[in-house]
Formats: sequence, structure tokens, C-alpha cells
Amino acid sequence: MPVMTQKMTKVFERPRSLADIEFTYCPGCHHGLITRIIAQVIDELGIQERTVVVGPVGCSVFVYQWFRCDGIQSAHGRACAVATGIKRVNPDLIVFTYQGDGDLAAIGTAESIHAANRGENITVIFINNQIYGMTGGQMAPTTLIGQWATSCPDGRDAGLAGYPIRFSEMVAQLDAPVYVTRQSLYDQKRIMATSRAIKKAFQYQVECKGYSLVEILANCPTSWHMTPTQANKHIADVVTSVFPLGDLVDRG
Amino acid sequence: MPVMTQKMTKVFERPRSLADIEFTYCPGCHHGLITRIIAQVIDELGIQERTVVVGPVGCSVFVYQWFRCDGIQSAHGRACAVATGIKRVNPDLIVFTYQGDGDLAAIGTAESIHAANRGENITVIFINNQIYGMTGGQMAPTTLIGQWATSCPDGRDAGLAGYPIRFSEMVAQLDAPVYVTRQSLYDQKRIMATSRAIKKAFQYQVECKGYSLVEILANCPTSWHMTPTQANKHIADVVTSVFPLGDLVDRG
Amino acid sequence: MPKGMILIDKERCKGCGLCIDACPQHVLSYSGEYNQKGYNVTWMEDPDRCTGCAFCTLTCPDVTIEVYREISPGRGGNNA
Amino acid sequence: MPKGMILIDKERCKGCGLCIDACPQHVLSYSGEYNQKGYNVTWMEDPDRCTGCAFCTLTCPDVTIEVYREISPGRGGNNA
Amino acid sequence: MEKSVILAGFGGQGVILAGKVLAQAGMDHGLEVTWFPSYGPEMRGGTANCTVVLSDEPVASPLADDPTALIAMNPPSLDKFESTVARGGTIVLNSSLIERPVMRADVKVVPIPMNEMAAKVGSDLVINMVALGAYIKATGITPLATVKTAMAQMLEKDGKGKFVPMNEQALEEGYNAV
Amino acid sequence: MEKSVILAGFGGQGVILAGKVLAQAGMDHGLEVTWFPSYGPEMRGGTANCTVVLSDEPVASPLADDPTALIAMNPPSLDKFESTVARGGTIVLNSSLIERPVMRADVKVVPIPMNEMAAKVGSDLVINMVALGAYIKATGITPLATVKTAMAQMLEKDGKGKFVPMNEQALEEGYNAV
Amino acid sequence: MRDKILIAGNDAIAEAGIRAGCRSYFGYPITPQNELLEYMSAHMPKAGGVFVQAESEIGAINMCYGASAAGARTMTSSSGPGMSLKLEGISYLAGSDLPCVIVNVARGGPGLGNIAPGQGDYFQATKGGGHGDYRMIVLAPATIPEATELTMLAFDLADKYRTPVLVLVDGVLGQMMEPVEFRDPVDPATLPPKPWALTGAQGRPPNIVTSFFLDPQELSELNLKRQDRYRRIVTQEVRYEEFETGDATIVIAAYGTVARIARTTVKLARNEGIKLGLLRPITLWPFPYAPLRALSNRVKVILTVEMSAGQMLEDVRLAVAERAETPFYGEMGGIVPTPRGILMEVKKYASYDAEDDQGF
Amino acid sequence: MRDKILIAGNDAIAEAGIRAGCRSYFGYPITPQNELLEYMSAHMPKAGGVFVQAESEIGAINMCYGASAAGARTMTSSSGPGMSLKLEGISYLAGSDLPCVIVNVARGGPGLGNIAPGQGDYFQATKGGGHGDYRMIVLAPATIPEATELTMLAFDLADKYRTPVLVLVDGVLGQMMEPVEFRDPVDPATLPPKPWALTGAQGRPPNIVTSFFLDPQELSELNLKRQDRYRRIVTQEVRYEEFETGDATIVIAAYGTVARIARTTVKLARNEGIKLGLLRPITLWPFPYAPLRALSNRVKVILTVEMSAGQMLEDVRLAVAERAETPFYGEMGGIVPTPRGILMEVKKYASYDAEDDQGF
Ligand SMILES: Cc1ncc(C[n+]2csc(CCOP(=O)(O)OP(=O)(O)O)c2C)c(N)n1
Ligand SMILES: Cc1ncc(C[n+]2csc(CCOP(=O)(O)OP(=O)(O)O)c2C)c(N)n1
Ligand code: SF4
Ligand code: SF4
Ligand code: SF4
Ligand code: SF4
Ligand code: SF4
Ligand code: SF4
Ligand SMILES: [Mg+2]
Ligand SMILES: [Mg+2]
Repeated sequence: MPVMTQKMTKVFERPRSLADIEFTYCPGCHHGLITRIIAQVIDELGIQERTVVVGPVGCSVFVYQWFRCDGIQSAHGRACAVATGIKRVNPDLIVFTYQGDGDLAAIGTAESIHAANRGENITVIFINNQIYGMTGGQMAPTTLIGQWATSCPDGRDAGLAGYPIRFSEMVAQLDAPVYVTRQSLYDQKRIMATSRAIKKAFQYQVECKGYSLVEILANCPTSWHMTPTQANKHIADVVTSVFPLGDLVDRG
Repeated sequence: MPVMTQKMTKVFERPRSLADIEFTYCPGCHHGLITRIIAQVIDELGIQERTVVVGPVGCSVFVYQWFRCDGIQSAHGRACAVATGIKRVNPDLIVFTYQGDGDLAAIGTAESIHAANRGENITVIFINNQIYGMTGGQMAPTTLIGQWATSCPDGRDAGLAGYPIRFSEMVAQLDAPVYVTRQSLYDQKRIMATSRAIKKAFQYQVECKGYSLVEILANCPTSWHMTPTQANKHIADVVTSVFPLGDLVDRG
Repeated sequence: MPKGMILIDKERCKGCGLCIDACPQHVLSYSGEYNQKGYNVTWMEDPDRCTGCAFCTLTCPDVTIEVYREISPGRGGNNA
Repeated sequence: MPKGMILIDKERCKGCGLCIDACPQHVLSYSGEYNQKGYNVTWMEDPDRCTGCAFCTLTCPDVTIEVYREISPGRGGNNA
Repeated sequence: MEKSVILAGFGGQGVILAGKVLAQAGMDHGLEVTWFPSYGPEMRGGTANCTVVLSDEPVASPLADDPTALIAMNPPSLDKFESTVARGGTIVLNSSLIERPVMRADVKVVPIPMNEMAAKVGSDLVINMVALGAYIKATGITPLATVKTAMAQMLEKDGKGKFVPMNEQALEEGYNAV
Repeated sequence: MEKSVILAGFGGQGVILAGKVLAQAGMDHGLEVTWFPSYGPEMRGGTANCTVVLSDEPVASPLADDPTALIAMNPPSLDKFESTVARGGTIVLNSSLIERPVMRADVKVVPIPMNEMAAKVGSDLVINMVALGAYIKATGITPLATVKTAMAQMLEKDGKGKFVPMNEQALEEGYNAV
Repeated sequence: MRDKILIAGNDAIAEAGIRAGCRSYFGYPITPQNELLEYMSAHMPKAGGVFVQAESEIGAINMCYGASAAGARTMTSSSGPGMSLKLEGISYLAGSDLPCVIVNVARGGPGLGNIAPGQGDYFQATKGGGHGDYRMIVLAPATIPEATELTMLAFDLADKYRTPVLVLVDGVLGQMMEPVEFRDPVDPATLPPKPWALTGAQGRPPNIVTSFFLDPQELSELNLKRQDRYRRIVTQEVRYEEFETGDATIVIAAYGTVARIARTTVKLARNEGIKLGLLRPITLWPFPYAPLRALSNRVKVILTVEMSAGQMLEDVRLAVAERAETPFYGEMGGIVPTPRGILMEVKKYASYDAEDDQGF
Repeated sequence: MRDKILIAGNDAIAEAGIRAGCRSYFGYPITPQNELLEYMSAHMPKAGGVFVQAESEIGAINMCYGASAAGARTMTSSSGPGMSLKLEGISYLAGSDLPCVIVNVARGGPGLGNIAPGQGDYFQATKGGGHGDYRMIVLAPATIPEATELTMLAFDLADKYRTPVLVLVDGVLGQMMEPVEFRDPVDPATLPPKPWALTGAQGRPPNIVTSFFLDPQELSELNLKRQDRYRRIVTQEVRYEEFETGDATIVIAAYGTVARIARTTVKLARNEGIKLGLLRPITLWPFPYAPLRALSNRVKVILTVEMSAGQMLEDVRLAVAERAETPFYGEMGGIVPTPRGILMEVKKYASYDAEDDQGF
């Protein structure tokens, strides 16, 4: 390693809102990256002391540990209801949920849709990795047609298990949401775009504008049986063709 | 009453598939009318002996009694899951659910969306009367802004309770459904259109084409505190402007 | 001589009035007569105008109306 | 003299290789050295080319990299 | 002494309110009271009923298997509850709608042409007060004045103060008809 | 006689499979056996372990608080389980990765340079069989031949028959290293 | 404020909640509980509180979970099927040591059953219907005045022990009206602080609310601590009422609506010379084992009467341990026992009793 | 087919389901039950059956409700939180008299708890976690071969009594492998017909499946009939195993994984001269009250051991009725007791026992 010269200055360090704990994620897992981005947004907006993170069940079940913020673990799928309860009784708090695709778009469908429809002034971070990571790689409602998973060992068959659900498009049909967007992380440009999207979503909440949803096409190298590098390419080449990137609603 | 002359012939009688039992509905309630239409479609398609009606909880909880078909009562909101179970183990049956807006679009959101997303080969009849009729007129997710209900005594306030949810539009975002339509019954023309829509939905099921959803803008004179005549006018003038009529998907 | 005729099952009628609205010939109205359940049932106030079009029965939520129509050789069946 | 420099927390690196892909200057590669958890960690194979652009750290899922850059009067702050 | 009365009729006949007025009056009169309605989708059937129990000691069950009185405002109500009335009890019935005679010989029957009397007062809507007036006279359970006050109080709370005089008159008509 | 062994290592080191092979071999050898894995998100941490119990009567607990043997394929595994091994037990350890000595004096220690030996056979992937070979030799629990058969059977079931010879060789290497 | 007003049980419980300083309610309609939700929809906003009609009972209980975690007194209510749906959430509340008041206006079951009054949810309430080792304090009023008292108490107990508390009534108590004098309202601002609540990590380390502990040792310790707390509740919070048990040879064990009816049975029986008493558990958990045990040493028969197939019966038998006869009389499906119906049942054992008495 | 194969509990239970003629499975992933669902996803289609991964446990149980109503043998499985979510559906199954086999691979609770083995769902399983008066037959195997037997039995009992049947195992039994010899598969075509099933109203009046009966009298009658059925189950279906109880002075009561461990404790104890026995309930409902009652007349101590805070303990105490001491030893949070750990607990009472013996 080179020795630092006096002329150098630190341009990137661990965000202050990020607790000094190692992630429990697999190598290359986007969960960690998203967590870092959120922490940085919290830093930038100066809201660490009033932010509450509402965690899911999923690989990110420990998300409440990663932030130097108050946090709560919620029942599988119910994060948006939990966030509603918190925000309603204490609107000064900045409340966000962090949820996987199984959590938000399968078991949590009702809670996710209705929090959006009520226009709760919360931010929903939706990690769509097209798989149930935590439980060992079963099919999610977002799993691609033909994709292998432990509960569709011959690949997802549309005739038996339907199609990858585009949850953000459904939420975009509602009147209340102020910001609905789909982002990804497969290269530097997308990482920056995701950072901006997350910042905007939090900013809207700070400004009491209402509900926002940031869907992020994430990887799961472990369940996809790919290297992180392959997984990024898969997202760029295949996943984005099923889940198009971009803003669906911006009423900010 | 005039005496019938020999030259007259019966042009309308009770559909055969309709059991000879009085409805428990309030005067003028569209639930009865929809039931009659379905019975007639069952007659016309000759499927009475293989149809199973899956009932909800709601004013139509007794729907399984109205038809001369096998029937089942399901837990509030879960009719689409129950229908999935039946249809999957016996695909020869013609399976339809009959559900209110509370049942289908509130508590049953997850089951309703995912049966649609899996493309179950079932027919969903969705009675959107913008209210919880059975429990005494509480707000439904479909209740209009400003509309009075027993649980929004000052009228629905979008800021507190969100907006009337357009469930069919959400379902129309999915890839699997073959037919999604919104109909009404406020005049003769709409009644006939609804009959045709229901027939098409059943027909598609008979032809194994897949999932269909017929949403019907119905009345609830009792909870709306209107006469049936006023209620029809309200649907024509106000409700249809929030819930536009017409086919949303037809992939038949 | 009317072209059509209807029979209303009085005990099933709930007096909702939707058939009255639906009849294009203005045949129907409230009878002022109450059935066992206490509903003011409808009747053919002006039976002669009935065409047997079946609009009333297609509107009736309680399926209480049977409709009869003159046999007209040119038109078969019904639209019900 | 490199314009930038990074410090990788070896014990936190999981050897995922994403920083290697991300570095526009091809500074990074696997070191062949395994940490306590058994991961083959990355290192600056070619440190002189580092511009301090921070792409690597912005990509790293485990937030293991600190980035330093030469002070250039014209450009303040960072894009991280 | 425990008195229980079932008030029963069509949905629109106001039995629920009449029962509440009676319970309130009983309470104001210093009695222990309970009021219990038929509830839920039964009401879709077009009928409604409630039970009021008035007693000088705490009320056990707010339901009455053998009520000491029945107010039957329409035929189905008489059919349903006639047999349940306690021996020596009272049946106040709406003779405007109920044509058949009461079968029981062991109860006091008070036939009142409620619809006609209500019409006389000016509205079908007050037949419940006609019935209530007749009942309190027939059973002597609470003074008319207390019932009037209770009624007025309830209507006013519901923002229906302007109907108080008409309802008062109906109570009196019923009371005087016995 | 009940023997229990904990096999522990990094996620990729194949301890789960090695345990299954041992259990299958034990079963084929006429013993009662159980196999129990660490499961769930623990595995995200990058470590894995399983416990195999072999006995001549029905096995009580498939878990072992005081296993009669430990196969430690990496340093954290030794740290975690060293203290649990029963007195007089055996610790087979991967000396390629584990540099520190075993602290216990009351156990038999069998250091094997598993990575090097696996590399010699041709692939890092077979270090689990190296370890297993060493273990059965050190404890005499089942004959090498039975283990070979069990291993071959398992790999073939998973469609990995072509790796059998390499794994056989690894078993032998481990066996002979003790 | 201290006027006596005629009020329905559902309304009274809702009002009591507001008076207890509760400023957040999350619910979903279900008969015979609807009026409670409707009362909240009208009065919670007036009190400056939060009312949300959730998308389901699952939504509602999880909103309570969030609101409670944020430090608010919070409440939900339901019946039969809706209660079952809340059980995962209740287990979470218990597992995260969160206070919450839940009202079950019980009806006929199982399944959709009907909307008539029932007591078939006793097991669910007292034996932790949800998964895992947890308990809830269960309060079972028999009158509407008592329902208001116990609802206010429920909030205090919930906060004190950081546990969900269930107020268990049935359709009779929910729907009937009875005169009530309300206690003065509590000002939420005067309630004890909750230092564990999620209020933003300002000037303190982050607060975490979770029931997830991957390490068995850690989870075990938390569970053991919770069991200690439960033992404290068992020692300190048992509530019950005895009526005419002093010289009784037969005692009825009954709670809620059935108990108020059985009181009249006691009077009727005594008029006929039968020495009947009544033991009425007010807390169903913790259950009054000790007083029942004491009674079982001196009476011959303890007759359990429930609107169920016999659920509290098991707790009665645990207390009695075969020292006395423990017959059962139950009605189901929404049938409410009558004072005389219970008396008839009592007489089956009264004869036995009289016979025995001759012997002495 | 009769080969002995080494198989994990989750896989074995799934395979047993298919061999029992079950051709429809609806489930949702949850640890430590996932492999059961995954096995079904691979093997059900091969057997010509239906596999659906539902949107949630609620979806799954209601799919079972539909499939069962349509006459199919059907199955679902879950753990902890997911089991709680199924309770409304289970109550519906019971209330509509529908057979269904449910598997709970139990873990640590309450709340999210953890994924380690647990027995904290005993109450939920046996005391009707859902609303209303219902019971489920609960089968608790202690080994994987027994799990396969009992799973196959579960389908027969479910059909015979038209009731949901729960197979209750824990994470240990779900995850471990053990050798199994499977019974021959049942051909679904040979199963008895279900004339009540929804198969289309062809040549017969419509069949209706419902648990909704607005009229209390009607609901009451149905409930009473169901209770009769339950009594028949109690008479006919109690299953348990006694081990070394003949001369025992102390007996352990334990089920499932704990029972298999306690078996070893019995051997260890007897080596040390302690006359220890084991009673292992195989059906948790109906519970083997009678044999425990019989034992309680001749032993001094019945020690209940569970991976819970003491749930089966209540049933043991109901049976024993204070005729013997009924201490408890429990572990929670996923800690699995060891043979020696249990022995240490036994010894607390063994000394007492030895002392006492001298007296005679
Ligand atoms: C009620 C309930 N059902 C099921 C589970 C098991 N479970 C835990 S996480 C999970 C799915 C995780 O998938 P996802 O939400 O996509 O998150 P990921 O792990 O992929 O990030 C499931 C099914 C649970 N904990 N609770
Ligand atoms: C789990 C559960 N929650 C709540 C209820 C109570 N409930 C019965 S019907 C109903 C809503 C009915 O509204 P909708 O579905 O719109 O039907 P409608 O009566 O308007 O036709 C509710 C909330 C129930 N039966 N089960
Ligand atoms: S399983 Fe997938 S989602 Fe979970 S931590 Fe590993 S890579 Fe990430
Ligand atoms: S309450 Fe409304 S929906 Fe229900 S039967 Fe009456 S009119 Fe119809
Ligand atoms: S048939 Fe047509 S014309 Fe005759 S009454 Fe009915 S609507 Fe009127
Ligand atoms: S539409 Fe039917 S129910 Fe309504 S008034 Fe006419 S006949 Fe009667
Ligand atoms: S800072 Fe830029 S140039 Fe330097 S190593 Fe990182 S990515 Fe490469
Ligand atoms: S991205 Fe981070 S964790 Fe991955 S190899 Fe680079 S430094 Fe290591
Ligand atoms: Mg996922
Ligand atoms: Mg509705």
C-alpha cells in the first residue's frame, strides 16, 4: 500500500449514520451497497437523529443494526403497516421501510399497497432481487420466467406460477404516491442514480409531500449461483428488460 | 292484472341455476341483480353442473345458497385463494368468486392480486359498492373522497384515508389476466353490457384462457342513505367519473 | 290489446322501485299495497301499454317478475 | 506520484470483486491473500494509476474502502 | 321486580330508538336498566328488535327469554315472539297491521291502531312513540313525563330537536289509547 | 458405543457433504446414524457445520454438546468447537489454515495439511474428503471402503459421478496421512 | 363529567380508551365490534388522536406494533376471525415487550360461525393463541361500568409490564347499553416516559425494538426474563370476585356475561334453599387458581358455566385437582344461558349436595 | 421401495405425504421448514399433483381449504409466525369439517424469535390457537421413521374424522437425517369417496361447504355434533409410548425431540440405579390423560421436560391432579436439552425418591 502524502485528503469514508458493524450479507450482495447509500442520504439530509428504520424479514432482517438510528423489526410483509403506526403517532420522525421482494410484494402485498394508497408520508425502499434470499433461494413473485429457484427447480413456469410482478407499476396506478421509481446498481451511473432517487424520496418525506417508493433491482449472487460480476451483467442485460428502469411517478 | 291470452309466451323467467330462495338483500340492492345475471350466464353456457361458487364475507355471504351449484364460503378476503385450491385440484370445474370491495380490495388484496398474477383460470366477480355493506356502512378502500360512511363521519378525507383504489387498473398492469373490465348497472344498456361481460369472462374460463375479473359498480342504497333510484343516478353521475367504465384488458 | 304482460311475485317484491324507473312505457308504479314484509309493492298501473320488453325484470334485483309477450312470428326468443 | 489512494479494511473485505470491476483505472485485483473469514481480498495491484475517483468505494457492498485524493484547489468536496 | 320488554317491528318502525328512550327513562326514573338490540345482518331481513330490562336491582341478562311484555309492531314480530311472553305478561300490538288475534289466553293484550294514530299525529315515523306511550300506560313502568324528557333529550342529541313536539304528541296518543 | 463428530469449516469447504457421506457410510456399515446441519441464515456468515452421530443403538440427540471428535477445517471452527470435544476425543484439524496449536491436552490432535493435500489431488474442492479420510483412520469408525462407496453413491445421485475418482483419491490421501 | 350516561359497551370501551390517554386506534370492521371502531373514528380526531381504518386486522395490529414502539398508548379491537388474524402480531408484541390494548368482542365460532355472543376464544386468549411462549393479561368484565374500569386499567397494566393486554367481552357486552359513570380522563402528557421507545436517536444510543435473536442463548435469556415478569404478574395481578361463597356447597365458576347471569341464579337458588355461590374470575390470565383451590377444599361441586364447549373448565380443573366435582354446563353458537337454565343445571348437583348433608 | 434411505425429516414428511395419496400441496417458505416445500415443488409435479407456492401462509391455508372442499387430500406446512397466520384458516377448516394435514416444524418464539428448534407452539396446537371451539388432532413423532408413519396416518385420520390434523415436529426433526424405510404408497384412486365434496352438482343437490350459521340454534347443533366427534377421537385415537415405567418411581413426560433425548436419560439414570421411566405422548391431542393418571397413582414424581416455558405441563397436571409431584424442566430459545442435562434435573427428585424408599 502506498503511504499517504500530506497533500491527500479523505474523500470517502464510512457514513456517520452507518453503525460500525459488519454486514451479514454474502460477498457482493447489493443489500450492503444500498444500506451504505441510505446512510449517506441520512447524513446528507441531517436526519439521523429523527430517522426510524423499519426492517423486514429477509436477508436484511438485521437492517436496524446497521444504522445509528432507532430501528424496529417487523413481521414478514408488515413493514408498511408498522411504519404507518410509527409515523401517524409521531409525524416528526422520518420513517422508512426496507423490504425485500418476498416481503413487500408477496406476503406484504396488502400492507404495501394500502400504505401507498393512503399516501402515508413514508419512504419505502424495495429491494427486488427476484428471489427469497434469506430462506435459501425460493421463487419470489418477481422471479423471472425460466429462472431457477429452489421451489421451481425446472425454472419458473408462467403457466404454473404466473409472471414476474411489476409492483411499482401497480403502485403507480394509485393517486396518492408522490414518487415511484425503479433503479439499479449494476454500474457506476446506476449507483449514482439510485443515490439521487433515494435522496429525493427522503427529501419528499422531510417536506411532508407524502409516500414514495424506490424499487432497486438488486442481485443475489448466492441464490442466482453467479459471481457478483456475472450478476451485475445479468441485471443489465436481462432483468432490466423485464423491469424497466426509471421514474414512474414524480408528483414532488 | 290482465289475464294472459293464449297468444302470449313467457319471455323471462327465473334462471334455472338460481335457487328458489329469497335474497337477504335490502330493497333495490344490486347484489340481487348481479346474482340473477350470473345465474343466467351459467344457464346459457350450460355449466351449472360443474360450477362452483366461492363466496366472500359481506352482504353476499349467502351467495352459495342462491345458485343451484356447489358452493363454498370463504374467509374474508381469501376467496381467490380458495378458488385457486379448488381449480387446481379439479380443473374441470368452473370456479368463480363473488366478492365485495372490502373483501377483494382491502383485506383480500394479496390473495386477489396474486391469483390474478398467477393467471389462475378462474372468474372473479368484484362488486364495488364503495362501502362495507354487511358490517353497517364503514368506509371501504373504494369509498369516494368526501363520501360519508360510519367510519369516516366527516366524509372520506384523502389526507387521512387516501383515495378510492382502482383495483382493476392495478390488476390490468399484470401480464397474466386475459380479461379485466369495469361495468355498471345503472340503466338498461349497462345491465346488458354487464351481462355480456360476465358471459365473456365465464366463456374464457370454459375455454381455459385464464384469469378474468369483472368489476361492477354497484349500489348500496342502505349505507349510502339513498333510494335505489337516487343511487343509480349517483353511480351514473359521480361514481363512473372516479371509476371509468370499460374493458381494461382483453387478451381473449 | 297489450303486447306484453308481467307477473310480479308480490311477497318477494321489496318495493325498491327500480322496475318503475326501468319501464320505458311507464307501465309500473307503486300499488300502495303492503306485503307481509311491509313493502309497498309495485303493480301494472297501465297494463295496456306493456310491450313485454322485459326491461323491468332485467332490472329487478329480487327476480320477482315473469314477462310474457305476444308471439310475433318475425322475432324469436328474447334478449333476456 | 498517484493522485489518489485507497485503504481497504482487509478483515471486512469479502473478495466479491465488484471494486475490481468498478475501477476505471484497473488499479485493483485479487491479492491472493486470505483473511480470517477465508476470503481472497483485493488490493491495489497498480496503485500509481489511482485517481481517487472513489468508484471502487461507491461500489463496495461492505463499505471497506476509504479513499484519499490529492487536494486540487479547483475541485472541492467529493462526489461520493 | 324485574320487567323486560321486547320491542319488535320492521326496520323503519323505530323500535331501536323507542327501546333506548324507554331505557333512558327507566334510568332517569332511578331503575337499573339494560338495552340490547338485534344486530348485524339480521337487520337486512327488514326486521329489527330490541330488549329493555328495567329492575330495582342490577340486571342479570339483558336478553329476555320470557319477557314480561312484547311490543309487536308488525305481524312477523307477533309470530316470532308471542310464545315467549311470560304468563301474565302484556302484549302491545299494532292492530293497524296485525289482523290475527293473539292465541295466548294468559297474557294481557293491548291492541293499538298505531299506524292510524301516528298518521293522525302527522307522520308514520312516530308510530314507535305511540307504541311506547301505550306500553308505559299498560304496565305503569315509568311515568309519561320521564319518557317525554328522555325522548326529547335523545332527539336533541341527534340534532332532531324539531321533531320533539310531534313525538310528544304521539306518546300521549298512545298513552291515552290504553 | 456412540460416536459423534462435528465437521466445521467455511461455506465452500464441503463439510455438509462430508457429513452426509459419513452418515451414509455409517448406515451402510450397520450403525444407527443421524446427521444434523447448521441451517438458515447462519450460513450467510460464511461458516457451516454439521454433526454426525454413529451408534449401535438408536441415537438420542442428533446434536452433540460434547462430540467425541471435531473436524476443524478453518481457524474459526477450531475456536468455536475446541472446548466442546469430549475428554479423550479427537480433533482432526486443517493445518494448512490453522496455525495455532490446540490448547486441550486431553484430546488426540491430528493435524492434516488439507489444502496442500487436496491441491495435490487436483482441486481445493476435495479437502472435505481428505478430512474425512483422516478422521475415519484416526477413529476407526467405519472402513474406508464403505465410505468410498457412500461417497460415490452420493455424488452419482447428484449427477457428479465424474468427480468420484478424484474424491476417492482424496479420501485415501487423508486416510494415509494419519 | 361524572354524570351517569346510558351507553353501549362498544362505545363505552372506546371512550374508556380515550380517557385512559390512548391517542391512537387502528382497527378493521367486524360485527359485533363495529361501533367501537366507529366511535373511535368520530372521537379520536376530536381528542387530537390518530384513527386509521386499516386494510385488515393484520394491518391494524401491526400499526399498533409500530405506534406502541413509538411510545404511544395504542389500541385495536376485533372479534373471532379477526382475532385469529392478529395472533402473529400479538406474538410479536409480546416478543418485543410492547404494551398494547386489544379488545375482543367475542362471537360464535369456529370459522365464520356467527355474530351472536360467544366465549369460545378463552383458550386463544389465555393460552397464547399465537406461536411461542408468551402470555397476555386478559381482563373479563361482566358489566359495562366494569368494562370501562378494566379498559382503563388495561392501559396501565400494559405499560407497567410492557405486555399486550386483552379486554375480553362478548357480543352481549359489546352491544347492550347500561348506565355508566366514567372516571376522569388521563392527560397523556402526564403518563410515565418510555425510555425504550423509538423517538429518534437524539442524544442517546439508538433504541431497537425486535423479537429476533438468532443466538439461542440470547433468546433464551430474554424468554426467561419475560417468564419472570409473567410470574410477577401472576403474583400481583390476579383479580376475581366471590359472591355468596361463604357457606356455599356448590359454586359456579363463570366470567363475563355468563357470570352476571349466574349471579341471578345464585339468588334464585338461595330462595329455594340451595347454598349456591359464584366465583367470577376477572383476570382470566393470570387465573385465580388460589381462591378456587381454597374453595375446592370446602365445597362439593364447582360447576363451570361458559358459552363454549368448556375452555375455562381446564383452568378450573387445574385449580381444583379433583378435590371437588367439576361438572360443566355450556352453550354454544350464540345461545346465552338464562338464570333459570343455569339453575336447572345446578339442581342436578344440589340433590347430591342435600343428600350428602344428611350424612353429617 | 422398501430400501432404507438416509433422509432429512422435512424431505421424509413430504415424501410420506405423497405416499399417503396427497396430490396437492400449498405452502410458503419459512425456516426450518423450507426443504419440505422444496421437496414438494420437485416431486409433486412428478406424482401428477399440484404444487403452488402461495403468496403467504394465509394464501396457502385457504388454498388447502379450497382443495380439501373439492375432495382432495391436501397439505401445507410452516413454522412459528406462519403457523399463527394460518389460524383463521384452520378455524375455518374445523368449522367446515374439512380434512387437511398441516405440518409445523417448530422454532423459537415468540415473535420472529429464531430458527432454532422449539416446542413453544404446544398450546397453539392443542388448545385451538384459532377462534372458537375446535380441536385438531396433533401428532408428535420423535424420529424420522415415525414422522413418516404419522404423516401417513394423519391423512387417514383427517379424512375419517373430517378434521384438520397437525403433525408437530421441531427444527431438529425437520433438519436432521436418519435412515427410513418407507411404507408402500397409497393410490389416491383407491381412497374412500367424499360425497360431501364440491365436484359439481351433477345428478345430486348442490353441496355446500360453510362454517356460517346465523341462527344460534343451528350453529349450536353443529358445534355439539362436532364435540361428539371430538369425544370419539378422544376415545379412539390416543397414542403414547411408555418406556421403563414398570418399576419407575420417577417418570419423565416429554414428546418429540425431547422424548428421544430423554430415552437416553432413562438409560443413564438406570445405570446409576435411579428408577426412571418415560411417558411419551404421541398424540398431543387427544392427550394421554388416562395412562398418566394411572402412573400418577404409583410414582412420586412426574417431571415434564419441554423446549418451552411449560405448556404440555398443564395437561400433565390435569392428568396427575396433584397425586404426584409435577416439576418442570424447560429450555427455550432453541436450546436443546441433553440427556445429561435432563439427568441432572431428574436427580433433584431422585434423592427425594431414595430417601422416601427407605421409609417403606
Ligand atoms: C410469516 C412469515 N412467513 C415466512 C417467513 C420466512 N421468511 C423469512 S424471509 C422470507 C423471504 C425473504 O425474501 P425477500 O423478502 O425477497 O428478502 P431477501 O432475503 O431476498 O432480501 C421468508 C419467506 C417469516 N419469517 N415469517
Ligand atoms: C377476518 C374478518 N374480518 C372482518 C370481518 C367482518 N366483515 C364482514 S363483511 C365485511 C366487509 C364487507 O364489505 P364488502 O366486502 O365491500 O361487501 P358488501 O357487504 O359491501 O357487499 C367485513 C369487514 C370478517 N367477517 N372477517
Ligand atoms: S442470500 Fe442473496 S440477498 Fe441474501 S445476503 Fe446472500 S446474496 Fe444477499
Ligand atoms: S347493506 Fe347495501 S350492499 Fe348490503 S344488502 Fe343492503 S343495500 Fe345491498
Ligand atoms: S315488460 Fe317492458 S313494458 Fe312491460 S312492464 Fe316490463 S318494462 Fe314495462
Ligand atoms: S324491481 Fe322488483 S323488487 Fe323492486 S319494486 Fe320492482 S318488482 Fe319489486
Ligand atoms: S479510487 Fe478510483 S482509481 Fe482509485 S482504486 Fe478506486 S476506483 Fe480505482
Ligand atoms: S468491493 Fe469491497 S468487499 Fe468486494 S472485493 Fe472490493 S473491497 Fe472487497
Ligand atoms: Mg428477495
Ligand atoms: Mg362493499
